[in-house]
Amino acid sequence: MNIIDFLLQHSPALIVAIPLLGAFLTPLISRINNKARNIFVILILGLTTSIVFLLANDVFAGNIHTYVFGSQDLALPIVRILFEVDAMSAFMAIIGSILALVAVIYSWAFIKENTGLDKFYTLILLTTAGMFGMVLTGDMFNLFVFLEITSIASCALIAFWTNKGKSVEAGFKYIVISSIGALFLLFAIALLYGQYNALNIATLANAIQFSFLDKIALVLLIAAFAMKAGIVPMHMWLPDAYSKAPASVTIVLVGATQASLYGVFRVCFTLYGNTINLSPASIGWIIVLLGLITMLLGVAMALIQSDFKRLIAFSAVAEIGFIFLGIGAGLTVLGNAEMMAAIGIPAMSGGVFHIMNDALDIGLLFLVAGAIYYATRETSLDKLGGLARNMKYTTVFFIIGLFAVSGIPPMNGFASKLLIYESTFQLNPILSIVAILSSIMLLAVFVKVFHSVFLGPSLPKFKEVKEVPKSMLIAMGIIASIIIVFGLFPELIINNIVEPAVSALVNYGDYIREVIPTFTGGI
Amino acid sequence: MSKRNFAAVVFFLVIAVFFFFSALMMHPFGVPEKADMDDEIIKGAQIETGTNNGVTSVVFDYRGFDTLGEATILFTAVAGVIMVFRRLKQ
Amino acid sequence: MSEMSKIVRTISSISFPLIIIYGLYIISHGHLTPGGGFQGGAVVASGCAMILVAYGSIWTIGKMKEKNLSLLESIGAICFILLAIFGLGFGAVFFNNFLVGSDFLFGTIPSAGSTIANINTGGVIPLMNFAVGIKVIAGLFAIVLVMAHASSTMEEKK
Amino acid sequence: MSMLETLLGTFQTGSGFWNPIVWIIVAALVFLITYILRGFGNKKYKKGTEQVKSFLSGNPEYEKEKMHVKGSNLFWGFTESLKWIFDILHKMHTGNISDYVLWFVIVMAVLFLLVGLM
Amino acid sequence: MIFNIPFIAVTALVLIGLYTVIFRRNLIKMVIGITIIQSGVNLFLITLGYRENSVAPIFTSLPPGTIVPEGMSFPVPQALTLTSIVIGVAVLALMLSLIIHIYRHYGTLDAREIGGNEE
Repeated sequence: MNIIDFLLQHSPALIVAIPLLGAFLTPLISRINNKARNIFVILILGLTTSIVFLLANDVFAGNIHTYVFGSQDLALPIVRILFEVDAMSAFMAIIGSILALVAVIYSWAFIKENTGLDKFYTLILLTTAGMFGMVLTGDMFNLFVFLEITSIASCALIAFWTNKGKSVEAGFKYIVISSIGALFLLFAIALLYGQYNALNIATLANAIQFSFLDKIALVLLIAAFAMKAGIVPMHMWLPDAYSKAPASVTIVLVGATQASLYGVFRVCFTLYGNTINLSPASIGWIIVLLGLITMLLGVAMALIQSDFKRLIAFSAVAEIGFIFLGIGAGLTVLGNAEMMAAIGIPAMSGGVFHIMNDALDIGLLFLVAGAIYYATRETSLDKLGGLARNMKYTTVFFIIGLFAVSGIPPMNGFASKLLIYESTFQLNPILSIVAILSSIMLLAVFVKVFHSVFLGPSLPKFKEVKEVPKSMLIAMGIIASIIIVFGLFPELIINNIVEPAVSALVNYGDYIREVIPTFTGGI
Repeated sequence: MSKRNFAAVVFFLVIAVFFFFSALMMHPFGVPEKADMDDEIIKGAQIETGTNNGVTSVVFDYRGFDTLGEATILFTAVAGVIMVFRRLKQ
Repeated sequence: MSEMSKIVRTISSISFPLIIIYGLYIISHGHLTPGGGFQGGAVVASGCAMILVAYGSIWTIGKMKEKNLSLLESIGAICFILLAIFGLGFGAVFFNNFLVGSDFLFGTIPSAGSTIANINTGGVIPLMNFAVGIKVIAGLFAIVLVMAHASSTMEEKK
Repeated sequence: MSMLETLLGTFQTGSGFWNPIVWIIVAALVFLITYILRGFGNKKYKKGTEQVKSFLSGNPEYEKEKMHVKGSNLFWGFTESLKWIFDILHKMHTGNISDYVLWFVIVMAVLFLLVGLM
Repeated sequence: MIFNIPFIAVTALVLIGLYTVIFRRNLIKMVIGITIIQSGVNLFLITLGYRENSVAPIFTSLPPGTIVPEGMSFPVPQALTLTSIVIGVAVLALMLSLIIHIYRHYGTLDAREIGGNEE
């Protein structure tokens, strides 16, 4: 048995276990010196990323991986914790690994002057491990545990600059919001457990009856995950947290937020997939409406911000609205084969592709904001100006991010938004009109940023501003190059990565049949 | 009573009503409807894991990965508290 | 916080070893009687917290740095995850209880039904109990110590 | 060859197609044409003469730092005309944690009424 | 046979905690409310695992005449509750340490005063 097969067989466990082991080892390593610690963390994340790509390469070929902890075989009823990896999980894991790796590379220079760096890197690794666990697990309670790991670690990271009152306040808001959301999530899990005496997602999905208690549990799950994902009107913690955290933490937070998005979709499509369209009030339309509100309010608030990072945070809220619109449109036609083929599949591939694009674009913009803060110690748009003279590379990266986030060809944002517009137009023209409107306003927002930060005369207090160090440029360059590649070859990405994830969401029957062979249902 | 508190009370009552209904609709206390998973665990606790304590067998063997996550959460909290109270460079 | 009166200090230093022994008993019999690593660790950590209250945070932090405590905690966590990875090595999956049935340490399997307590059972579970116990002792005591020290330094600033 | 086709393939959306390579070629052509047209402009422009100076109806020219339009002054007309909307949005965003939790409760209640009752 | 009283108690605990978080200004009281929700959820989990006149799932010197497994309460909810309690401790520690810092910076614990909206 060669090493590749061994890694592939155990990859679902290794992807979570290696960052955890690295996190436990970091305090020991950092007693040697700082450089050794940074290299160690980058190596751990690089190893994890390679295993993620190995697993994803196998999962996108169409076979679902299951991994039972503590036992060789998968005996019914499921008493042990089960990891189940389908294409959607692998897709989210790829996003998380890229973001974490970039964040660590960026932190090398960005965070160097601060104290307490060993704990910082430990918490970064723990957040990444929690993200991976959330997207890979097949067990509801395990999902809750990893959600809590992600929340606590990222809360401590948000409050990293404890000498600023606003950062500590943002961290406190985040921990309050996330712990309350997680508690109601646990309440819903307990409701399901009390009815069906099972915690495994596939077993629950097989047994679920959509009784009154199931409806209560569904509402609790959707509300809790949506609050963690920053859906309007539960988004208020998001601008505080994103804008007050260090930039290299914010990009990890984006990944954590999207793991919660994954939770919404996993609950709607897999856990309740068989029964969700029994409810007279279509859950799909509720999610679409939430997406519309999120888009409009996000861009409207972003338009009047005067703080760089807060503005990007509000546009991140708007981007999440696009994802909800696309995938909710797919959920409305779930179970209806020809409508799904006509409308659902394009809309959902747009939405799923936009998850990746949102992570990359918003991440790049936050890194640029962090670079400007690093160079000028200033984030207010009214005090900045004329920086394009001093920071050329950063300006180029910002232009790339601007084009990508506002959906201007040939960047990656355009392809996914085009898919969403066309398919939702067939569903209802108003949806695509609102989407296009908010996309235009997003462009206006970032044109404002571009003018007031980079253009204009060189201000006297920024005369001796230098370009940021190499590691930050490398980190931004990685994301920018991925954005350009995705923009130039959308066909490649859609066919090889996005379509499998969409079909994994739509054909929820395969996910359940992998554990319960007698399950009938699914497309 | 301010407008905010009035709206809060209204929505809070809505939630309260639904929660009480769900509490009433639960299975009667003490007679769970299904027990297949837990019966499996109780039967297998001694043979498979060799422990007399069923709860420990669940905590450390059947759901050991949850326990790893739990230990990780405690580790995370300690790291976070020590980091929050670290000595800042002046 | 400052140290308390001599009576309190004497009584706490007398009862401290008893608390430690009780916690270690709960940890080591976790696979036989109610209890386990978390519960026993909490007991021991509360004993340490009693010493902290009695002698004051400045004295205690002079005796025990929180740096060493976090180091001890990482060691416990590493032991725990290494036991899981050993499961991968010997039993071919994570968290495989590879010691059960072996004639090695803790290997015997108790007879089904009601039995008398036999400490030599449970496979890796007692070892995991000890690892988690170390981890919980160090972790909870580190939290209490750091917060007490921070609040005391805050009072000095006022 | 098939790899090249997948790379350059036009990607079919539900009711249309999109090919960034073609878009880039067209954009380059348009840029070229505009550049050529620009070349036809007359060459009267001279550096360092009065032509460079901006003429503010006889008033002296401000120094550059004052001329830079700040971030919050952009889109002034837009925000001013939609002031009522933005005031409502401002009222929504109180930085108070209890209000954040209250919004969560409101959303939960609405979803309960929508899903639970029907 | 006490009908559904435990579940109603759970609901009451969760609602009391939610009320505290929404209607109290003091941050410490909000944290207390969160812990009340936590204990409500823990109580819910542990009540789910009870069978009528059953003993704890521990085989060491069982009371004679116990039917296995019907005579034993569920072990899984107890394990879940243990995990949830430890999670609660971790969250509580982090919240309190953040509150200490907030008090250092703002000199108050009133939620409406610390959270001034900034745009």
